[in-house]
Amino acid sequence: MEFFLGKFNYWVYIAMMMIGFYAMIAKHNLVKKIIGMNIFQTAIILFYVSIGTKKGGTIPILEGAGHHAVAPESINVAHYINPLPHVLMLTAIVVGVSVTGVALALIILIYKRYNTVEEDEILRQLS
Amino acid sequence: MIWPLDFILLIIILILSVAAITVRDLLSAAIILGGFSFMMALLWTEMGAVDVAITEASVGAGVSTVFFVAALHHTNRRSKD
Amino acid sequence: MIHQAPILTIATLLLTAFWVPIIGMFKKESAYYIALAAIFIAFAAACGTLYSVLLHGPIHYHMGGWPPPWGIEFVIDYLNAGVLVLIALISFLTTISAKKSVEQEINRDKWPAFWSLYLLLIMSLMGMTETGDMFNMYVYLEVSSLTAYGLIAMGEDGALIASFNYVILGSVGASFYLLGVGYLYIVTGSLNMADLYRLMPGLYHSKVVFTAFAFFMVGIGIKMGLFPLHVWLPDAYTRAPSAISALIAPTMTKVSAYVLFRIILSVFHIQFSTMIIPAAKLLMWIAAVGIIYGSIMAIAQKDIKRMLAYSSISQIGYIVLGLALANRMGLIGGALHIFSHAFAKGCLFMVAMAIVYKTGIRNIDEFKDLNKKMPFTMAAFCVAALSMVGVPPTAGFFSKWYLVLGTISGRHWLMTAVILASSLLNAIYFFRIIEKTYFSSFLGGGGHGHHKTPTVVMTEAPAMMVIPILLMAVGILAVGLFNFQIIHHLLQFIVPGGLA
Amino acid sequence: MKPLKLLALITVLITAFFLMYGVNEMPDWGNSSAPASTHVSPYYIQHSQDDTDAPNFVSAVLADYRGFDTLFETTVIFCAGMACMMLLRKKKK
Amino acid sequence: MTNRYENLIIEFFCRVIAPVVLLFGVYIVFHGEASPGGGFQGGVILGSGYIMLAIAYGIDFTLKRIRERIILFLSGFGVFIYGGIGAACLLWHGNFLDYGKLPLPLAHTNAIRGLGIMGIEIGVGLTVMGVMVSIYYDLIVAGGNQKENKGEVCDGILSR
Amino acid sequence: MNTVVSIKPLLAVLVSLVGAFFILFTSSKRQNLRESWTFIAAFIKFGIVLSMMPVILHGKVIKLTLLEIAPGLSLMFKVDFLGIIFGLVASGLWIVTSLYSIGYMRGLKEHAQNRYFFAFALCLSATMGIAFAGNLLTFYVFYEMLTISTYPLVTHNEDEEAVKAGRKYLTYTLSAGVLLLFAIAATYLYAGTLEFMPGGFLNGHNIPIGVLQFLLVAFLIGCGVKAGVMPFHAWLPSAMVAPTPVSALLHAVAVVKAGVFGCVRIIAYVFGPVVLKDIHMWLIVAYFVSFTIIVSSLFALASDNLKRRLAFSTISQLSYIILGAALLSKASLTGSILHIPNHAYMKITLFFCAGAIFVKTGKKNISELDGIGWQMPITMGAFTLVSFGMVGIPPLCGFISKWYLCLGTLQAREFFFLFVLLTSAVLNAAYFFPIVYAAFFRQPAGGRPAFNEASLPLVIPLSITAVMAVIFGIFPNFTFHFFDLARNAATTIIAGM
Repeated sequence: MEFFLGKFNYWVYIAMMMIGFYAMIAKHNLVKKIIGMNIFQTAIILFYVSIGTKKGGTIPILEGAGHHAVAPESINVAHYINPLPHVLMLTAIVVGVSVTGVALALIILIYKRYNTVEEDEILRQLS
Repeated sequence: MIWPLDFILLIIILILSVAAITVRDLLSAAIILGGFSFMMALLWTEMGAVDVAITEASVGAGVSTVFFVAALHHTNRRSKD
Repeated sequence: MIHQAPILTIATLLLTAFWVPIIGMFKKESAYYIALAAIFIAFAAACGTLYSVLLHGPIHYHMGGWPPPWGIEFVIDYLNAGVLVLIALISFLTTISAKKSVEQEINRDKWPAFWSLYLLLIMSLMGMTETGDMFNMYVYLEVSSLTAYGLIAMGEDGALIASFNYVILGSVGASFYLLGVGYLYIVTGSLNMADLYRLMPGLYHSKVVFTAFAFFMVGIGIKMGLFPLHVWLPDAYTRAPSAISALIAPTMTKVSAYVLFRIILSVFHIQFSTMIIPAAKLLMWIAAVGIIYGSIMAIAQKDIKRMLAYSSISQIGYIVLGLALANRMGLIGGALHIFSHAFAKGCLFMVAMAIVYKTGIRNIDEFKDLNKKMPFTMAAFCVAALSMVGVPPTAGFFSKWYLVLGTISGRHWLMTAVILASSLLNAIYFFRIIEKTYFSSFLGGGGHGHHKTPTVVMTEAPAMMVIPILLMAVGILAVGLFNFQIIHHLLQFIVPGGLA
Repeated sequence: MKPLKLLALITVLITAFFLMYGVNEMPDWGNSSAPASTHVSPYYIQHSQDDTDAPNFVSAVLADYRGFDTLFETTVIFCAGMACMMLLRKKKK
Repeated sequence: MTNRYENLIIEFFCRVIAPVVLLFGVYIVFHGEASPGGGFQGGVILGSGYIMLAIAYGIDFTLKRIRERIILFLSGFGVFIYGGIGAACLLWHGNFLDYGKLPLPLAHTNAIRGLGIMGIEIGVGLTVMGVMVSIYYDLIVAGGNQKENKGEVCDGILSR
Repeated sequence: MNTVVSIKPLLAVLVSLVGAFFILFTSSKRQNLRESWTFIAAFIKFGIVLSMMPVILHGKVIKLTLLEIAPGLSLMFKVDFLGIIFGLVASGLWIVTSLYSIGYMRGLKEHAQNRYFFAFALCLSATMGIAFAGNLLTFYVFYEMLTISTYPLVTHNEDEEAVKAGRKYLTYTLSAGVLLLFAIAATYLYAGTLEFMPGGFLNGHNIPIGVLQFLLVAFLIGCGVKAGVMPFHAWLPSAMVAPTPVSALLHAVAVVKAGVFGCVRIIAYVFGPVVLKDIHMWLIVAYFVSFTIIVSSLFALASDNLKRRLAFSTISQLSYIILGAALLSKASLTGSILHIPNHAYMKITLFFCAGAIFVKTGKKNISELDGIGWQMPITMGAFTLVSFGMVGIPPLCGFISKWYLCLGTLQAREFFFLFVLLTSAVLNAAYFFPIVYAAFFRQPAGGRPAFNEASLPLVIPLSITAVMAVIFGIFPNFTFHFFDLARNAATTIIAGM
């Protein structure tokens, strides 16, 4: 049970990612694929954020700081959660929304051209 | 970090993600995806990743959903699967 | 200023790319010239980088002055200095020849955005070669994918579907890469390649590292069109605008192949993929199947761009095979093949672009008498085709030579057979075209060749298009003849110590 | 179930298996002595105020230590904007 | 337009809330150093303010306030600010993005770096805002005639 | 062994390469200019090669290292006894063939003459490269270049038959090239060097016998395909669709000779007599080519098309050369090397005759040749003269090389091969003499035709080569010192210098 609970976040992220992945490769509807892609990327973000957590850690903003220097040694590292994965994930989120935007633009054009967003129908029209 | 809240949120998120890909109405799916992102943002606030949470709330739940709706405006909102 | 050369390659393209659409709002034609100038400066900077590397050894450039592993660094050693110049040179030549084709195929309103994305694509490819940080690599991967999605979608009918498939697969690939980075980060806490290389030996038996490796392979495999993950590639190359095919075919997959080299050689140690897990063996078989599959599929195609696309799949197999052989000759052969194939495939796609531009012909069966219409273009085609087949003294021969040496010294006889058989298969589909073009004047006409000489007027593509094509052909020969110099100054350093 | 979907399901399950295989050996969730929290990131937490005058570590890392990433992240957005514009925008009549 | 009053409510609500949203966005951009937020988040919020206007009043109305060319200019110029600050460091013998080398009249390097961060956050914010509005505009117009879209996004979808 | 460094071998290769591009870029309307390029290149080349001969004859070796390709491996030229013979033959005959080509191509108003002369010059460059190659890699580079540059010549007619023949040619030669590449790569890995040495360089590397046997087979198939050794000969008769000067070039000068030359190089300069005897392969090779000698003669007997008959005759004669090399005795090596020039001069004459007949009368088959000797006495006279030489009747040059081959079989104490050689001579007589008989002693249906010789550009070359064939029979050392060169080559090989 400890084994299960200790990594619960990881199990959930795997489950979520697989849901997204399945939607991406198995669904015929192009919009559904994009929804799957969003879920997929969000799962990765969940994974990264989970890396950064520390039990008993607080948000990564220095407490009680104005604009004055603080001696590096006086800061307790274990008190703050790891900021690096958060930084990486900001990038990933932004990338995700960019790809979504482009993909939706493509979907609109595909709909205008083929009058459907179902992949099998498009393939039937192409062949 | 509050463990029970964490678990509940994760379960809700799983349910929402399954819902988002199974619902046949694409508009509903997009809205569910927005809800999913919002729950995600909550989860991350709860985990201490405030910057990610803000971004996810504004991007995932906000702009992304708007994009979906805008795209669905031009296409078909019904899906076969 | 020479020590700033690595960043100038990126910064020039980047800062120009933002102004291209803004200036393009007022004058559409200027977009191209601005882009060309930027690419030329980037090319010069790339040459400066290479020069500096050759003189002073590898460059470590710290972004923002933060030393690694805290900051991001550019690491330019011998291999990627070479690849950098290769990418810059090929994109420069492609850009020169692409002008007319783009003007023909792309709506005038879209030129500024087009050239902006084009610059960003080249920029991201250069960034991928230079960076020494795993996550930075991901960002470049995404920039290159995103620009490619847009550019490919500008092509003919069917490009939309091709691009959409690429969106799906490309984001799966990038996400897998990101997962791999995350898995490495969770056990090492670092994102810097050199740092990871230092930390890695202690973690060889970790399952996490193994999983990370698998995800890297799949992620980059998708990006480079490695055999079972290639499904996006043929459609994308076929349907994209000719200029874009000519740009991405020689550069994008090659850069991805370079990334694969980087990850196997200088993030994981080569011993990891040969001794700890049987990755090299698996890759070798995948590459072999890919080589044969790509060649056979290429034979079955009628559309020249699609044929070249399948041929790319086959050639990527060569590069991966060289890497998977994991011995001195194999690695050198694989790395040299990046160069030789980039030139050959670039030349071939540029020829296809010129043909499509001038005649609109895509079907190989209609190539009859094309040699009389476009003699210079077809001459370059022949040189490139011979390089693909591996006829000396073209570049293709020498990379094949090292690969064969690699397979023999590793006692992989079956792989030797695969390489040799594939060069025969290559010969089949290239000589088919040459035969159609040059030697079928009297086919089907019934008459014998002695009496009538068909009068076909020469309608060569514009000089702006032909000269880069010919330069590429010269490049193929130059890489072939001076391959020892390339190996001696650049490629021999990739072979890790202690490798036979 | 159609064969294609079955194939997809199998792919998904294989991937899931790999992921779980890897997760098994990972440090537990929230473990503050895991390498991820001890190798590089302590420097950021300790020095960011000193180096960059930004108490928000995320901002400091995002905009300074790893500012180069962020530059390209912004570029990604710009690319998306350009791509959408190129694909969809038509000249006004 | 299914219900005139419903639309009225939306319009009124947006008119009230949009300035607040924009102000909040600006706050997030500028206060990113010390509190959660920064260029991205602020930029997205700024963008969504305009998108909100566009949803309520139609895209034409919004374009009167922020013109198409301005959007394009902002999205390009924002990144250029970022890259330009980075490249400017080269002139003072720093590495790329080494803000500490910029010759600003401040006593400490860290203060200069702080200003540098501020500068690039502004750049990021501008770009993100511009691009978000631009993508929304492209998606909603999608090459068609833009006159017909006034406030009918949801109506159009729901009636189908 | 003294070595001289000289740029001459490179010049000999380059002169026709450069000439080729001059030809290509000359307007196809200015025929005279174009063909003068050919002649200029041909004469310069011949001069260069000839100027190297005295040096070689004094027992020196000309060496030139061009580009290093891999550690210890470079593009290298090395002119030795064997190489200079081949070089002399090829460059000398190019002049004659060029003259003949002009007559033939203009006589038939052929299309695409630019391409034709371009490919021809390229072909000669490659041949020169093969002759002067100093190591296996250089050899391979030019060998493949020869393959590719001959392809447009084979397919010259551009009709269905030609295209098919071209495909067949490429299939055979490229497959062989691939095999050769493999063998060269493996040799490099095992021996660490690829440089040709008289007497072989594979000695003393402790290579397992099985590997050596396998390598020899790969090498000999790789080169044997071009040499038309049975059962890899099928491309050669179908390549007969090419214009006759091409056939002459293919069969007498460049391509098949390159294959044979390669076989000799491999037997004598890569493996060497010692290794070849150690691995028990020399007799197997000899039996193998003996089979070719006999069977292809039988094929020649059965074919009615004149060029086809000549093609099978070539296959048979080439195998003489390989047989001589495989017997590994001094006399047989001398005979075998001497047969390279001798056969070249004889066979080219025969092809020239066939071409002249075709240009003049349009006849291709032997059964149509009744009485043609009276119509074209010079042509058929040369044909008759040379066919005596092919059979091995003195005082023609064919006799000398056959004599040494027979001596060689006796030296090697393998009397079976003496029998083979003699049988083959009888068969040669059996397929050549009926042609001569028909030409001079049989009345055609319409009565004896009047004198109507082919044009001068056709007749002069074939007369020259026929006369040369006689001169070499009487004075084997005439001008070119073929005999001395061949004997020296054989001596160095046996001595393993």
